[in-house]
Amino acid sequence: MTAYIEFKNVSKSFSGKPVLREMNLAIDKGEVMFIIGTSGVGKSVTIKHLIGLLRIDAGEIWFDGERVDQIPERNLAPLRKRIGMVFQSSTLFDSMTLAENVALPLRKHQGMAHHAALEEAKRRLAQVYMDEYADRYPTELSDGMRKRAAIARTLALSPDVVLFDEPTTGLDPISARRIDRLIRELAKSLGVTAVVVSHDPPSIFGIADRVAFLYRGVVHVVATPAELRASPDPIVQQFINGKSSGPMETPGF
Amino acid sequence: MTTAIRLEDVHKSYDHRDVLTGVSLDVPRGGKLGLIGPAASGKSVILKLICGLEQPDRGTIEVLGQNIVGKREAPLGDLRQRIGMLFQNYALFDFLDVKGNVAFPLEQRGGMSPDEIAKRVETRLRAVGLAGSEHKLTSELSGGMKKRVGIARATVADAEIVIYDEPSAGLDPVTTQKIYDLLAADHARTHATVLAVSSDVVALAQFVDEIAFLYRGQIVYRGPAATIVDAPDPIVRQFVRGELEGPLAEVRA
Amino acid sequence: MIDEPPAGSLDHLRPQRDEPPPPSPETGIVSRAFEGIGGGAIRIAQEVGGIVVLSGQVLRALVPPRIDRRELVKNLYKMGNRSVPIVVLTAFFAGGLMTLQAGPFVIKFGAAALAGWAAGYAVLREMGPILIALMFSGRVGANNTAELATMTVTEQLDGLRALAIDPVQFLVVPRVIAMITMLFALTIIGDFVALAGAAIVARVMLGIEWSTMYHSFADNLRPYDFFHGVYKSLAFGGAIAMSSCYFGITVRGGAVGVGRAVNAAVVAAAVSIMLLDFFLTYTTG
Amino acid sequence: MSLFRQRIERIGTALLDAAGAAIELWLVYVSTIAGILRGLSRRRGGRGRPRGELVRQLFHIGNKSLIFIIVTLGFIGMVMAYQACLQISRVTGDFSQIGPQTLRLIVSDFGPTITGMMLATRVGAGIAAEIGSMKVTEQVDALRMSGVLPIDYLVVPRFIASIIMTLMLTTIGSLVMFAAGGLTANYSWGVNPNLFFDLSQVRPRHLVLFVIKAATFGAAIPVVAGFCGLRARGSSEGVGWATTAAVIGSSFAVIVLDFLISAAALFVTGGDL
Repeated sequence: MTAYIEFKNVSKSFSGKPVLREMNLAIDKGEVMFIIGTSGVGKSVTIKHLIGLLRIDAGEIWFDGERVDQIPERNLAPLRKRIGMVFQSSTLFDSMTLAENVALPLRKHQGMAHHAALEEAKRRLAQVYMDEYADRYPTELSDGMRKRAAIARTLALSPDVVLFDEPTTGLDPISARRIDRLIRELAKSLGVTAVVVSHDPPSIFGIADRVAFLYRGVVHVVATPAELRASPDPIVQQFINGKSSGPMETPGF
Repeated sequence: MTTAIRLEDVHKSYDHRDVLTGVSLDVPRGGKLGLIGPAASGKSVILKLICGLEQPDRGTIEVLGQNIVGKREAPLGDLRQRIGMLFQNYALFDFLDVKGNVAFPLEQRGGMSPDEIAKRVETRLRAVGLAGSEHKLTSELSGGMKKRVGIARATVADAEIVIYDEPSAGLDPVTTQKIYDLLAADHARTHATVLAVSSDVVALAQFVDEIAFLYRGQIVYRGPAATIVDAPDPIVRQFVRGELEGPLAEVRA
Repeated sequence: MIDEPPAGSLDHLRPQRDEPPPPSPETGIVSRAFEGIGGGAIRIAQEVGGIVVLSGQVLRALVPPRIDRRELVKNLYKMGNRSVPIVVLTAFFAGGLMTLQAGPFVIKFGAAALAGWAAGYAVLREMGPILIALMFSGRVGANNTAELATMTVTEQLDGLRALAIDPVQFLVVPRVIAMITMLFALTIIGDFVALAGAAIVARVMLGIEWSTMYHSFADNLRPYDFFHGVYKSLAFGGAIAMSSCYFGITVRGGAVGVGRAVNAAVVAAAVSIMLLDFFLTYTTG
Repeated sequence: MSLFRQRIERIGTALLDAAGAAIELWLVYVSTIAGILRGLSRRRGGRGRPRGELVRQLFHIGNKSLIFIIVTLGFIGMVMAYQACLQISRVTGDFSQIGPQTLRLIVSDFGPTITGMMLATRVGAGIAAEIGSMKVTEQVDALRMSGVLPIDYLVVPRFIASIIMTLMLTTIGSLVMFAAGGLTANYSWGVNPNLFFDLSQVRPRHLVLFVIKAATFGAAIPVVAGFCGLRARGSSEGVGWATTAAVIGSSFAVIVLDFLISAAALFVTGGDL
């Protein structure tokens, strides 16, 4: 029986450069799984395969007992309603207010009239403590607030899984911790499985149930944060303590 | 002349939004000052004002003993040649290759023969570990490599002041540490005055001597970098530790 | 971060746009020239192929019309509101220019009656629709490309697909319809403004009475001259809309890519306007 | 505040912005000329001016636009001749004057104007896109950090290259337009080529107008496009704005300049054009 989400021998390369080399990863239902590693190792690439934004070269991807990596683009709608994604650049529409942004999926998929969708959108924004900014435009807000609104929009379709692509990168310490607390809260209260790509130690050791350490195209180690900290592996230790000297290769450097 | 940079009651606003409301700051010659603060608090604006890339609405700015407020572009140009700057999104010239980018400041300053320039560029590229990629175009480089080309270009002309705008933005802890090792090596070699802006306070604190905290358009605290985590000012402490509860208000762009 | 190319439903639209490998030095000048032309021709063929595929997708989304009404209304307003001033000014100058060209004729042969015919005819059938289409392509087409390209570069298109909303149907279809409708309406308005411009310049610069110009228009110009120009603007609108949206959503690379996409879109629009104009004039003259 | 006052204020600010922009545009033009003089006067060892950039721009503006100009002007030449023949056949049926009059029109106005409009689209958008993306990615600030004046480095080479290339492309374009027109007139209306290709109507003053218009358009396009590029703000949407503004600005400059030059010529020659 496969796990809730499972990558089996997944390989992917870009213009000849191999990024994933027969990588395996299993994620259980309801847990907060972090995928960590240095910049340029292919963390974001991994989760984009789950909802067909990228196509793998070889291997299989399973979700809830069903193989998903071969579904053609036009039939991906049902899967994308069950797996939501929050991008690093929060991808809100600058021409719409926050409420209109969140109302968009409600209008398109739940057939809600515009006003009903706006009301529901305000309730969703309240979940992320952003209801007082419902009528503001994204460009008027800080990165941290835009990120929370993007999370509200992704949750509008009540997905079973939410993928986060480096949610705290580029945010100042306070906004970053606010996003962490929000991810943890939503995962536990809504029973949503959260898959978070990150290289931000306070996030990793703050809210992760389990951590998958991606290195040289494979999952080097999967462990709880405590196990990770105690891990004898020199590469893991170098990453956690952010040491520049050590055996670790940094493709992004 | 003991201070390399001196700002006195500097005001700056954009489309009637006050960004700087009376900033006074000085950086001792050969010193290393870090500048931190919430998102969109005007950190990058201060850097642009110091280079004369923008003019303040009010207040005086003295760089290397010269008052730069109200100066025309040409004399400012000569002063800027004594300042090296690493831009936040690299600002590498996309019409030149790596070697061309690093040689550019020397070519424009004049007074050096082509092969003298070539030799100097060669040593700089080797120092940042890019010896083999002289002829690569900027579009072929990873984030970390672009950062290193930017550092080489900022320090090739042995500028008396070097300014780093978010040197570790978006990089993982290990790559970040490798970048800061390069910055430290450069400072040891040239003893230039350093001013660095960053939202990654932990990594910054290990590199600079002192840290100033910019909040609501003014410098509200300045103290030694080593003890920034338990700074006497509660707002600074809350910001550096990333605690959610505390006096620091929700910041809006 | 690896700058991996956004893929998915738009992948087959996106030809390999990176520069073909530079020809090896040994090959002679002539063969290198041919390689250049060949390479260029292939790239153009790929882009035209991509536009045709996108047009197919737009038509498929139109057959059972599933258009987002709010997005359509928003675009109609934005495109119309933004282009009226520039189109009116262009049309006025077009009319004036045509009269200026006809001026020497009039003064030499004293045939004032000809002025109305020469200016009006050229404006209604050719100069009006073409100049208005070119300005519309510059004002609205380029802006639309820039907007879509910015949305693609900042992952907003991928964001839409992650919300199970098809970007072609939600973003492209309303904009195509809005552009075709708007150019059609603006050409009609523009034609009248151009005739007014012609009359004013004739009166001011060449001293031709209003009544002479009016009769000259009324007697020599046929209704078909007006319709000929206006229905051509429908074809121009389609060409501008398709090339504008295509280069918008298939952009690659950051800010530099956006600039290149807008440049390609306006060039493609200009060339297709000229080709369509010749083809339609020739077949339905 | 009443809606009426609000509207007036909006128009007022729009006018003020337009006036401000016009002044700034004029300053860009003046500093471009100053940049050329600076470049010529003291050879600062090539400092402040890019080596080989002029040749690169000549290729970039000229060669890359050649096919575009030939195609567009060829087709518009054919269409103009076809329409003219169609209308003449309706009125007098005397095709003898078609060729010479068309050539006079092309040389004195249509050649430079339509080539200018096409280059405004192609070259205007290209320059604004390039300089705009350099501005939003802070490369312009990086230039200034090395003591380089952005207008000297970016606008001047494009300015010179554009004038040279616009003159050449206008000549080629006009020839193609006339030839294509002649072929169409012959092919579909049987107009005898000897009748069509007759240079009698073209007088020296037409050629002077041709050169003045082509050179003026060639100068205006890079100045307007460079101005828009240097004003780009924000990130990729800033580049989009700059490119759009450049296409409109330079096309509009071509139309207005053409109108002014044509009107002045009409005035100077007392209508004997």
